[in-house]
Amino acid sequence: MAISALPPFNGFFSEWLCFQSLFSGANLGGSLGLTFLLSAGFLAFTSALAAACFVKAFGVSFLARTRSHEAEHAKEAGPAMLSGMGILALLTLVFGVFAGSISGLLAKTSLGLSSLAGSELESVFNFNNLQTPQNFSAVSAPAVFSGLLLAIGVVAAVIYFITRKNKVTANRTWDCGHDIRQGMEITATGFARSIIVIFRGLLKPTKQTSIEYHDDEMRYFPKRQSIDVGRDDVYQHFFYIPLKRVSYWLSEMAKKIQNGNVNLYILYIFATLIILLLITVR
Amino acid sequence: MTLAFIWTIQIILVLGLSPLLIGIIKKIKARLQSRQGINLLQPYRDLWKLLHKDEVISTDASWIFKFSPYLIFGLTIFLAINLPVFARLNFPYVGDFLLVAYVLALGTFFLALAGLDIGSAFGGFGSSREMTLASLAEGGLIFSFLVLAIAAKSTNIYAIAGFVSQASVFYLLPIILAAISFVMCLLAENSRYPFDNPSTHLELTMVHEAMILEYSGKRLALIEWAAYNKLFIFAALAAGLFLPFGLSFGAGIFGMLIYLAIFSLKILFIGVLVAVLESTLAKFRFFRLPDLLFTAFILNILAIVLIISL
Amino acid sequence: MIILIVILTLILASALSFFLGKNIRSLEKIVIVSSLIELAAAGYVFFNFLANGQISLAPLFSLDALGVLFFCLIAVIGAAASFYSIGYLRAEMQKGIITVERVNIFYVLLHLFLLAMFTAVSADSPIFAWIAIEATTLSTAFLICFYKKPSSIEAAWKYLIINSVGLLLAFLGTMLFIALASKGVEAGEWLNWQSILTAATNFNPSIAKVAFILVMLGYGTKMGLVPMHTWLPDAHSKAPVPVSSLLSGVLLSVAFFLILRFKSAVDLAAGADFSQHLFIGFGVLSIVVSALIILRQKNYKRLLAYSSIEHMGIAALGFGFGGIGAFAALLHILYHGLAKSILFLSAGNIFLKYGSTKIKNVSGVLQALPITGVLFILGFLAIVGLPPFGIFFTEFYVFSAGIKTQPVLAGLAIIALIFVFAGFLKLISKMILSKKPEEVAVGEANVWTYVPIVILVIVFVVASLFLPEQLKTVINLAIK
Amino acid sequence: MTPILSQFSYIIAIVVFLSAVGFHLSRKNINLVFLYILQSSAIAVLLFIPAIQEMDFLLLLAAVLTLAIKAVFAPYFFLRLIRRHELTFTSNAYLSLPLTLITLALLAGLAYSHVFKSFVDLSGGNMHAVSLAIAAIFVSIFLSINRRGALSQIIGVLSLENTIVALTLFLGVVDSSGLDIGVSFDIGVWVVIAVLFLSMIYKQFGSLDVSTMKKLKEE
Repeated sequence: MAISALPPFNGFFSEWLCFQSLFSGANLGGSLGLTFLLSAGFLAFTSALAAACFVKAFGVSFLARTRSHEAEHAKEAGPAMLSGMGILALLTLVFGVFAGSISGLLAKTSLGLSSLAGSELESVFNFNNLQTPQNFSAVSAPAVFSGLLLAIGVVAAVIYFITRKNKVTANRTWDCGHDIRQGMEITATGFARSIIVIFRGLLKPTKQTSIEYHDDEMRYFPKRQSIDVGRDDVYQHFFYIPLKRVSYWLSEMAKKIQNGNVNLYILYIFATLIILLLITVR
Repeated sequence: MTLAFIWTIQIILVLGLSPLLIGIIKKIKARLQSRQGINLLQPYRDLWKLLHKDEVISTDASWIFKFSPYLIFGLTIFLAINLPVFARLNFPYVGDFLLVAYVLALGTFFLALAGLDIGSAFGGFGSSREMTLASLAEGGLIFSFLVLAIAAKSTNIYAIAGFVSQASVFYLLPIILAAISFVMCLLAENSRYPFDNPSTHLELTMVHEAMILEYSGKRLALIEWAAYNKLFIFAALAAGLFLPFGLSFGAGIFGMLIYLAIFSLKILFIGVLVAVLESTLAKFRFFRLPDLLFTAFILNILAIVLIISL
Repeated sequence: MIILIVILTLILASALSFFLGKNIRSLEKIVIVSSLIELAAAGYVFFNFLANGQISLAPLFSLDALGVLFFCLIAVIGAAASFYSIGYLRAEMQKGIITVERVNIFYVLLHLFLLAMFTAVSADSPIFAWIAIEATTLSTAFLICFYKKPSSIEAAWKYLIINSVGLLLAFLGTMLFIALASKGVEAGEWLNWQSILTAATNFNPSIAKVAFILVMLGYGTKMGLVPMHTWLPDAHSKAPVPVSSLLSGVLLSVAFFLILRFKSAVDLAAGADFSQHLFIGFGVLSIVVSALIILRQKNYKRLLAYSSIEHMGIAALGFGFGGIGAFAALLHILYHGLAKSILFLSAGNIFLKYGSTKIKNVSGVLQALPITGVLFILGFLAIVGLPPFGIFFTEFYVFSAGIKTQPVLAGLAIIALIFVFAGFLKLISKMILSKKPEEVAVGEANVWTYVPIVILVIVFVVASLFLPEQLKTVINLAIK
Repeated sequence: MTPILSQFSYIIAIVVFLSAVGFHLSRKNINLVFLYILQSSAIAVLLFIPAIQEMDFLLLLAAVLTLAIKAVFAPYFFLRLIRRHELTFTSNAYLSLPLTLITLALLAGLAYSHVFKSFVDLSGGNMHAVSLAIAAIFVSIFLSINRRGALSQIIGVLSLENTIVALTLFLGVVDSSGLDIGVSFDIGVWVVIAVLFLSMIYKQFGSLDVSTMKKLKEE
């Protein structure tokens, strides 16, 4: 939750500060302003996509039925490991709630660095509230946290009071009458497939279906059908492979210098001598 | 002290009126299809009935499935505080629009997780579609607020409302553009017509419904009510930010009463607008929705450029 | 007289090993004794120099700061190479590659080679230095065609021809300098470096430029700068390993040493930026071309040869940028000498074990030769310039000096260094870290083959981590 | 440098230059060697003049030594080599005859061009001899580039050395005789090694043609 910038946690407040700086940059006007604007837009999209990605990651791995034999008998990790993660999780909450004072502390670091001298954090931090200059916007971390807690607490109490008479029974998930099998659950690729298709211009997803028939003449009764859904790595395709090709071509060119003929070697020396003489004594 | 008092009014207002708004929308849609339609109080009865029915929870579900309805409903209450119903008071530390957008995202986050939790195919692809739509819509949402924030030089919702009410005519075009994109986001976030059919249970089309398929009893009531509140909050935001007239009347009780009347009129107008939109537009194919949402985002960018160049 | 002692011991050693001929034991004893004397002489010269500045030891010889540095470099690496060659030749004889006379010739020529280099460094007059360098070429010519294979003869032939042409150009250059210097003074007076420097101010600038170009090209061929480097990969990959480690570790730097001697003269005559442009041009050219070839190199000895070209390019670049760059370049030459000989000697062990210099049929060195494998990796870390070793600091200073004046060229050179790193990494991963073929036996050839390398590594680490004070003062003196 | 002497050194320069060009034209190895003898004797004469003028014994010794090494010692080895392996014809050159002549003319033009005009104040009287010697230097370098035969390459290098010594003498550099002896002794050793190499190459490759040695290149 913290990393996909959801409110009570620290992710939200750091993203909030990013947004404020981008917005303050946006009204600089001109092309610079536009770039700030676009980057703010992209930040919004990325944080939302991050949320989608973590829903997928958390949902597919932790929730619903176990998908493999090993997962069936998975045991919880030892206390040491848990406490390690636990402390950090607690920290995200603590940093989230006291975001104001902590960013105040962090602001002091930028004073020391000469390179950052010009950009000291203008935001004003009074008692845990983050506020940008000319009070363009402000948010109070503890207020948000306590508000959420209060609201949920009240709701839980009221609902419990109203419905304490109802019975709660546990039963099988309803799945249009079929019995639930492992295959029913959605997989990570399935989950992300729709986003990949939307951004297909960029990510270039590949889809390859192969059908096997009972007998080849009659193409009506497919015995087995498989769809291979893949996605080649965009960076490798557009950046690293051309780079390798260019450098190998260059080294092929460089190798031609050494082609084994003594006369040519002496010619190199003679040519450099003449060129240098002509250049220097102009 | 008046702050707490106003907040309680707002919360009561939101919780109370939202089912009514849904009733009105359904009624109008039915009328347009020359059907009789349900009577306006039907949503209240549904909620009351659900609250008192027994509940069946799947064996595979974890604590997330059990806990998320409470959280989602609680969020809607928290959001209720931010509504620009009474523009005069501006409590500076809560009403930030980024906070609103991200609290909504928190809601969808848990709803999607709950959908995944039950492990049925419907919940899976429902939450996948919901997350794709939410991620695309969020950009448009934040930027429609941003248009006004830049114009009003502050992101506090009350300040924005105050500014828009006496903005000069030059600001008219950017605000209209922002309004259009805001309506698109409204339809997307609340899974209304062109994005998703709220009442269907057809696997091919449903997004929001798929996730809450497994819920029953009081949890289903909570989630339904939360959905109604969400729609009401969006409508209130639209009313407060984009329909500025009659915001600041006199101070006292009398001023507030008049203003409440105007406010409910505005909400009614938005309800009608949504209903009309729903019955005129056909549902888009899923992979054409991103183009719609990208247009919303570009409209906002256009508006902001206009404002900056002013 | 210290120099005379060293010269005499070397002459004696080569003569003795020539006559002793057959029994190997005595040959090896002579080698050990002579290298120990060299080391002692180097130590004495170094501290003596610190004590009382300029040492003019005999009519023909004089050592200034720069000379002392190179004197010690030759002594250290010469000693290591000769110790190593004892083990190396013993192993080769066991494998039957060479007969006893070859070993005899090897030792005679090795002593002559060291003799020539010592005289070149401590020569007083430019022509005397030129004769010494010519002597190094002649003595190493036969060492390169040590194994009677056609390819080594071809390499030796090219080495001889290209270097003779280069050195004759350098001879012409030195003659022009002497002509300029002796215009004022009457004939027959003994011309040494000092007199050239003093007379340099009233040289005719354009003649001085032409002369310096000739010297630069001449000794540049000996030093392996790019347009004239063509003999270097062949010679170094075909020569026996101790010789090639001496060649690339020391001989290249000695040639560079002579160019530096003339650089101070031409700076006075035609202004400093002329020589700096030349240095930067040659430096960047050699770094870029050698880096490109290293990237796709299939033979590890040739790869090490190209990396010497590249490091000489960096040293030239350092002097081109001047200021801190010059100090760093001098240090770089010392470190490169050490690192390169570590690499070459351990490559020798690999060659003894696998018998081929092609990268593809050598694998699993770490299992087959555990000690050499580790030493080779240390050498790799040093030569590529990773932090714990000295070359990182020197390259860092060279480029920091360069970035201010010539950002584009410095950037280009840094990119080339990345290519070099890639080339070396390919080498290391293919040869050292891969799986060992079964039929290759585990274990070093004999004690002599890895002890000298270990000593070199220790000296290198000591020199790179705690830069001794005296070394710094001597280097500062040298730059003036 | 008295005027008579400058004319005389100009004649010597002509002899040196013509012999250098002659190397390019000659087909047979024997001509090569004879031309080399001619060239080195011209250099020796140049050395004798100052020696006779000042009757300085050391200079005389140096002159005699260079004459002995360059004119007698080296050619003897070459002739012995030629006779032993019957290497009458040198292998052909890269450029055809007219083309080589054109390049030689170009090189001479470069030598006379502005690049070296600054040598005037150094050369005293005989500026022509100096620029002719520079032209001879370029010609001899070109010889070892142009010819495929190993022997002609060695002759090219030796003639380069001769022309450089000629140039230094024309420039009036009279350094100590000791260094002259050193240099000529060095050349003597060089010739011995070169001849040894020639015989090795002949044994290994069967012919003195350098272009056969193409194996050592980047694969």
